[in-house]
Amino acid sequence: MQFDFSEEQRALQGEVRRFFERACPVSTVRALIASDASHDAELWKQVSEQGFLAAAIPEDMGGVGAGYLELCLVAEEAGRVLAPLPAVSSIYQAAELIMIAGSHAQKQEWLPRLASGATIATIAVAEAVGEAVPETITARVSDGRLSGIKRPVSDGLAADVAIVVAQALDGIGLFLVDLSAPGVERRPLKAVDPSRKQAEIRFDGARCELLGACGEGWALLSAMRDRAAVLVAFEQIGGAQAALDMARDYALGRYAFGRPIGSFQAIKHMLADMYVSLELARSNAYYGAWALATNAPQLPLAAASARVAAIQAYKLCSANNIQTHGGMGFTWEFDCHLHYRRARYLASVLGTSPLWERKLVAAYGRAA
Amino acid sequence: MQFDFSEEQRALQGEVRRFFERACPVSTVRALIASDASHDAELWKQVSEQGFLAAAIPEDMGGVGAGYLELCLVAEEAGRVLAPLPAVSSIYQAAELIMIAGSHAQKQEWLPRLASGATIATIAVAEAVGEAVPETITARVSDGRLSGIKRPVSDGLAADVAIVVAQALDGIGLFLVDLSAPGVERRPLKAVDPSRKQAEIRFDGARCELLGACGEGWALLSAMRDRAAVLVAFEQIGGAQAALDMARDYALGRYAFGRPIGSFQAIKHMLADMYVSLELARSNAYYGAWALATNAPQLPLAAASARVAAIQAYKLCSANNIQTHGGMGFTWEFDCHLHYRRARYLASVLGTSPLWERKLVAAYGRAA
Amino acid sequence: MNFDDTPEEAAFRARARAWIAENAPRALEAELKLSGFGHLHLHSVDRIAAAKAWQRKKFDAGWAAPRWPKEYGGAGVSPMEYVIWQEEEGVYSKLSGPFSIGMGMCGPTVMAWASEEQKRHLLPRLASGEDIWCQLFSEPVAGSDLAGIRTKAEKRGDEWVINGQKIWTSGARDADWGLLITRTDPTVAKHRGLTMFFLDMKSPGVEIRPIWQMNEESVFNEVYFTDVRIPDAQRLGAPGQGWTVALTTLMNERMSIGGSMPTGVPELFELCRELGVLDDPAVASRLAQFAMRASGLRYSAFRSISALSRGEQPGPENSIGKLVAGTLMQEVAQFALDLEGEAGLIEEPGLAVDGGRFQAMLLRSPATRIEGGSDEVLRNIIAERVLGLPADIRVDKDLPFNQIPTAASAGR
Amino acid sequence: MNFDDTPEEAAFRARARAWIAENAPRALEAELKLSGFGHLHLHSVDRIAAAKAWQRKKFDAGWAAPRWPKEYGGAGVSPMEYVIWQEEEGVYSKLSGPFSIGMGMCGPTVMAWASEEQKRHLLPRLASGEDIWCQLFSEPVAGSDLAGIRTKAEKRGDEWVINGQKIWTSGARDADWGLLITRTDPTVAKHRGLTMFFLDMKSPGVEIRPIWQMNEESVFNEVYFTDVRIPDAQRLGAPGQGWTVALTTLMNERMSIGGSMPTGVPELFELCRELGVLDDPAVASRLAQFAMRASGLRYSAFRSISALSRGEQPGPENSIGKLVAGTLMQEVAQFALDLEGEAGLIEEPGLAVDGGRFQAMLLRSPATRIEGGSDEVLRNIIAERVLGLPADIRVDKDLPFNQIPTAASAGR
Repeated sequence: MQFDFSEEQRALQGEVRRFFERACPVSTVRALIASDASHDAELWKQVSEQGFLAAAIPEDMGGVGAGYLELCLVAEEAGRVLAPLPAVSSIYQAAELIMIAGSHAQKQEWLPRLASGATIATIAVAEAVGEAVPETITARVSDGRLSGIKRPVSDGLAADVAIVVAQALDGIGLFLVDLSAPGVERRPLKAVDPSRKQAEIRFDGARCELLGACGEGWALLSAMRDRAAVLVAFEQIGGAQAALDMARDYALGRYAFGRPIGSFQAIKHMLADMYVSLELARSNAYYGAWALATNAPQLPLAAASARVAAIQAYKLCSANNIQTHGGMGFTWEFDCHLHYRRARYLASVLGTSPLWERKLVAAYGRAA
Repeated sequence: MQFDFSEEQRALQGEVRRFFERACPVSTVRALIASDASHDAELWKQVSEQGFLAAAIPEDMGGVGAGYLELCLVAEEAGRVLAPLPAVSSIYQAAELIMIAGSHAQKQEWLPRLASGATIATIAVAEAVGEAVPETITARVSDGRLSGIKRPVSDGLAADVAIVVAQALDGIGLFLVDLSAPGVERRPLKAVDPSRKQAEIRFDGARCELLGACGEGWALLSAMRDRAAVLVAFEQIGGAQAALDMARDYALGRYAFGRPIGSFQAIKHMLADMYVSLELARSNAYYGAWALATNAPQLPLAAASARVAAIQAYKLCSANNIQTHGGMGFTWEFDCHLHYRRARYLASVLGTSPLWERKLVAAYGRAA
Repeated sequence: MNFDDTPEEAAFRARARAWIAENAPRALEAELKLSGFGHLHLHSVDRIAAAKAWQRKKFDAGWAAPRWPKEYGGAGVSPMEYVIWQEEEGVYSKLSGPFSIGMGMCGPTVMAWASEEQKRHLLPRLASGEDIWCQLFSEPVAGSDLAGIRTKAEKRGDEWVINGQKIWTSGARDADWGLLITRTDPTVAKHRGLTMFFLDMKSPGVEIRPIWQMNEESVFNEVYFTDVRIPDAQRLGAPGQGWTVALTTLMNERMSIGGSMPTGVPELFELCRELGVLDDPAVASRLAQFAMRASGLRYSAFRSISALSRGEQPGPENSIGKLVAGTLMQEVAQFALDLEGEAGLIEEPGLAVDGGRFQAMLLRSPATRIEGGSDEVLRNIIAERVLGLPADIRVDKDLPFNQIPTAASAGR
Repeated sequence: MNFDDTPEEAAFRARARAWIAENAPRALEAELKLSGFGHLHLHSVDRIAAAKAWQRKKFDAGWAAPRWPKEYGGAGVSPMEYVIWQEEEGVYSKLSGPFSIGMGMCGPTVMAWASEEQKRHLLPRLASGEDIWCQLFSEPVAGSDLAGIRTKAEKRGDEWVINGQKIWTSGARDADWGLLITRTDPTVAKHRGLTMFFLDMKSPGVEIRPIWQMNEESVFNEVYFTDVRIPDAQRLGAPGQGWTVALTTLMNERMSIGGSMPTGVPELFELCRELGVLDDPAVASRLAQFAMRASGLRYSAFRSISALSRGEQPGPENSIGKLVAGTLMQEVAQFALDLEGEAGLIEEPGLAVDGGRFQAMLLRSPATRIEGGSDEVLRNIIAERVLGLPADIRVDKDLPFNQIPTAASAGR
C-alpha cells in the first residue's frame, strides 16, 4: 500500500510547476480575460508540446501513456496558476469519452489530435436552466443531422469539434460534430469565470457522427463524468491551495492594531479551517486518483467524494481569501476574485453539488 | 405596530423570573433527575397556584385569560431554569388540543382541571422509529376501546389523562384516555433528558373518548403543533439564553495563559455566534408569538420559522457552552449538560427539524 | 406585540401610499426592480438626475427625511411611521441610493456636531438632494483598524492643510461634500490625535480615482489630497476629538446598513418556484435554514425600531444585521447557482437566469462581509459591547501613534 | 499510489488474519461491536481481566506492540504492516483500550527519555499488559494552558516530594504507573520550571477520586498527591526540562488519537438503511457531506502513514483528525436523532434504537472536542505550526510563573 504519490511523480509535479510558473504567470490569465480570444493558444501549444495533457492517453493513440496519476498532478498545477486552457473540456472530458465510447477508428482519428493539442474538443450538454437530465435534452438527431441549441458550452469557441448530447431514435446519444461545418453557428457568452470562456452553439442540420451506442449516451456521459470529476478535483485543490497560500502571505504582511493580522485568532482559525477543508479534499482526491488510475470498482464513490469535497474546499478557500484581504480582495486588481470565479466555474461543470451528493450516497449504499 | 413585548408584559416576566429563581433553583432539577418521581409535584402546585400556566386558557374555562403573549414569557422563564414540569405536554399541547378540537362539554370537563394543575394531560403519538406519519400509527380504536403501544410518551408517568393518536373506522382520530383506568399499563423509560421523563404506555382495550372529528385527527394534531411550536420556542430561547449566560460568565472568570479565556478571539467569536443564533431565534419567536396570539393566517409560517430557529439556537448554545467550559463542562456536576440534554428533548418533541423545515417551505410557498 | 398597523398607522400608510401612487416615477419601476445589490443601475435615464428629481419631489412633500426635525428639512415622524414609509416607498427607495451615505451617516454627524447655522444650511440641501455627501474614513493602511489612519491635517492660520489618501469612498465622484477624518497629532496615542472636518469635494488638490471592483462596477474610489485647504469653521468637534465624532457616524452606519440588508432569500424562493423545485424535499432544508435567518433578521430590525420608539439609542446589537446578511447572501448565491446547473455560468445580459441576479450576488456579497465593519470586527463588537467580554490585547494601545509597529517597521 | 496490498503485504495480512481467527476471543465479538465511544464496556466478563488476557496473548505472539523495537517487547514491523494489523484486529482492538494511553503516549516518552535499564524493565511489562499506565498532566487550573500546571515537586535528598492535584486522568484507578509532570521552580518562566517523572500509582499519598461524567460514565479521575515520594531515578529528562519531555508525549498523543477516530458515519448510513431513507433526497446532502469528511479523515490518516513509511516524523498536520472527528460525530449524532423522531429520546437499554449508539455519541462527543487539545488549541496548532502564522500574543511569556495573572490575582 502507498497512499501518496511516488517520489518520481513528485519530481514530475515539480517540473510541471516550474513550467507553469514560467509559462503562465497571472498576467497571462488576465490577458486572456481582457481579450476576445477563446483561450491562450500559445500556452496551449507549449503545454501540448510538453506532453503534459497527453499523460493518460495511450502511446499507440498518440499519447504519452504515463498514466492518470501524472495527469492528476498536471491538473493540480494547472489549477494552481489558473491556467486559461480548455483542458477540462478537451482532455478530462472529450478524450475520456472517446476512450470510453469510441470505436477503434474514432479513437485513431481523434485521440492523437487531442493528445497533440492540434485539435480541441468539448462536450455540449446543457440547454435549459437547472440540472441536466435526459428529459431536458431537446437537441435532436435525425438522418445524421443535428439540430438544437446548446448553452452554455465551455470552451465552445476554442473547440474544433464537439461531442453533443442529443435525442435520437433510440434515446439519448452522443454525437461528434465538426464545429466548422455548415449548420453550426456559435457566439461567445459573458460568463462568471471569464478565463474559461463559454459559448452558445446553434446546430441547424449539422452533419454528425454517433459516438458509442445510441441510447447509451447518458450512461456513457455519466461514466465519463466520474473520471473527469477526479481530474477536476485536482484542479480545484490546486486552486484552493493557491488561494490559501495567498491568504496566508497577506495575513503575515498586513498590519493592523500594530500587529500582523495573521496573529489574530479570528484570522488564524479561519485559515486553519481553510486548511482543514483543503486537506479533506486532497485526501479524497488521492483516493479518487487511485480509483481512476486502476479503474477500481470504488471509482463512483471515490469520484463523488472527491468532487463534493473539492467543490466545498475551493469555495471556502476562495471566499475566505477575499475576506482575509479585506477591501483589497474586492478589487479587480487583486487576484482573489480570479479564484472565486474559477471555484464557481469548476463547481458548475460536470453537474453541481446536489447531483454529486446524491451520487455519493447511492454509491456508498451500493458499496456497503 | 409594536414588535416587542409591552412594559406590562416585561413586568410580568420579571415576576415570573423571580418566582422561578426562588422556587426552582437547579438543585430542584437535579433532585427530580435523581428521583423516581414523574415530575416536581410541589413546583407544579406552586406554578399552578400562581396561575402562570393558565395564562392562555379563557376565564370561563377556569383559566386566567391573560393571553398567549404572557404564556410565551412564562415558557421562556421555565426554559431558563430548566423547570422539571410537564407543561409542554399538559399546557402547550393537551390544553391547546382540547381548545381546538374539544366539544363544549369536553372543554368544560378538562380545561379547568388542566388550568388549575389538578389534572395533568399528555399527548401520545409515537410508536415506531422515525418521523411519525399517519401510516405508522398502529394503535387502534374499535367499539370505544383503545389498544396499542405508545413509546415514548413525554410526561407519560405524570399524566392523569392522555390524548392518544389512533386508527379508527374513519381514519386517524384523537382519543382521550383516563390513564388510571383498566387496560392501561405504563412504565418509565430511561431518556436523554431525565428532567423531562418519558414513559411507555400499553393500552389493552382501554375505554376512550373521541376528541374532535374522527378522520381529522392528524390535521388537528398538526394545527395544535403549530401553536405548541411557538410556546416551545420560548422555552428553547430561555434555555439558550441561560446557556449563553453561563458560557459568558465562565469565560470571564476562567484564566489561561495569564488572561481570561473570554479575551481570546476564538472564545469571543464563538460566543458572538451563539448570541447571533439566539437573536435570530428570539426575533422569529416574537413573530410567532404575535401570530399565535392573534390567530393570524401567518401562524404556520411563523411557527415553523420560530421552531427551526429555536432548535438550531439551543443546540448551538448548549453545545458551545460545554466547549467554553472545557473539561468541567463534561462533568455531571456542572449544569452544562442539563441544557444540552434539554435542547435535544425540545428538538425531538413535536417532530424534529426536517419535518419543520418542510413545513416552513410549504408555508412560505403558500404565503408568497 | 402587534405586527399589524394601528388605525393611526393605517391612516399614515394610506397617505404615504396615495402620495407614492401619484408621484413615483412608474416608468422606472421595472428597471429599479432588477437593479441589484449595492448600487443603483439605470440604463434609460441618468441615475444622478433621476435620483435628484425623486429626492426633490419627496423633499417638497416632506417625505425626504421623515425622521429629521422640521427645521433641518425633515418631518419629525415616529420610528414606526418611518418604517411604514419605507415599506410603501419600496423599490423607489433605490432611487435615493446616492444620498444614503449622506442621509444615514454624514447628516446625523453634522446634526450632532456642527453649528446651528451650518446645520440649517447643510442639512436641508442634503435632504432635498441638492448636495451629495461621501464619507472619507478608510485608508489603505487603515481598514478594520480605522483609528490607524494617517491622512495629515496641519493648522495654518484659520485653515487646515490636508495631505494624504482615502480609499473605499462610495460615490466620491458624485459628491459635493465629504466627511473627513484626519490625524492632527501623530505623537499621542492613536485614538487621541484625530480631528474631523467636512470638506468641499471640489476643493483644489482633491483628486478622485475610481476603483475597478471584482464585480465589474466602480462604486468605490480612492481620494488623494495634496495641500487641500479647509477653513477651521468646517471642523466638527475639537481638535483631537475626531474619534468621538467618528463614533457618531459609525453608530448611525450600523443602524443604517443593518436595517434592511438584502439577503437574496425571496429571490431564491422565486427561482425555486420557476424551476419547479419548491416541493423538492432535497432543497427544503437549505431553503428553510436560509428563510429562518432572513426572517430573523427582519424581525430583529423591527425589534430595534420598537426600541427606538421607546426612546432607546440604537445599540451594538444592530451589528448582527450585516454579519448575518453578508454570509447569508453569499450562501444563497452559491446555492442558487447550484440549482441553476451549468446555466449558472452565464452572465450574458438577456440570457442569464433572472437577469443574472444570483451571479451579481455571488460577486457582490464578499464586499458586504467587509465594508462598514468586517465579519471579524462585528463579532468583536458583539462579544465586547453586547456580551461584555474583554477587549483584544492591544499592543498599540499606549504607544504614540508614530511608534506603532507597521509592516514597514517590521521590514515586510 | 496504491490502496491495495502489495503481494508482501497480502502475505502479512493473511498471517495476521489467521492468527486472529485462531486466537481472538470470539465470544466477546458482539459485545465489543456495541461497546461504543471512548470507553470499553463489557458486561459478561471483567474488562481489565479480558484486556490483560488479550494483550498477553498478543505479546506472546509478537502482536502487542508491533512497531516497537524487539528489545522492548515489540516486533519492529513497518508502518504499513501496522495498519494492516490494525485493520485485521478490528473490533478486538477495543480490548486493548486500557493500554492505549500507555502504548500510545507513555511508552514512547519512556522510550525517548528513560535509561536503557528502565526501558528494558518497563516497556515489555507495558506491552504485555502486565502494567497499566496513565498520564498525569492536566490540572484544574491548567487545561488548554498545560504549561500552567502547579503540582509541586521538591527535592529532598535522593527523592522528590510531590504535592498537588491532577484531573482528567483516564484510567487512573486501573493504573500501575503514571507519567507525571510537575513544577519544580515557580520563579522562572512557566515553560522552564517543569520536570517530568514516572510514578508508582500505589505510592503512599496518592488518592484517586473518580469523576462522574455527563455521559454517566466515570473514565476520568482526579488524582491528589500529599507528600508523595518519588526516587530521583524516576525522573525523565533534567530538572526544568519537563516541557520538552511533555512535547514527546503530546506529539505521540496527536498521532495516536488522530489515526482512527470514530465519526459515526458508517453507523448513520446503517440507520438510514434501517429507516428506509437512504434513497430519500432530503437526507442525501447531509449524508454526503458527512461521508466526505469521514473518508477525507481516513485517507488523511493513510497519507500520514505513507509519510511515516518514508521516514518522516508525525507532524502537526495530524491535528486535523480529532478536530474534524469531534464536531462530525456531534453533528452526526444530532442528525441521527432527528431521523429517529421521538424514539430518539429513548436511552432505555434494549429499547433504544441501535443500542442507543447515537444517544451515546451525542453525550460523548463534547469530550472529544476538548480532551487532548480543544478545537481551539488544535486550530492554533494548525495556524502556527502548519501555516506558519504568528503565535498568540502572550502576556505571560516572560513573567516568572508565580507572577502570572490568575483568576485569583484578578479578584474573581
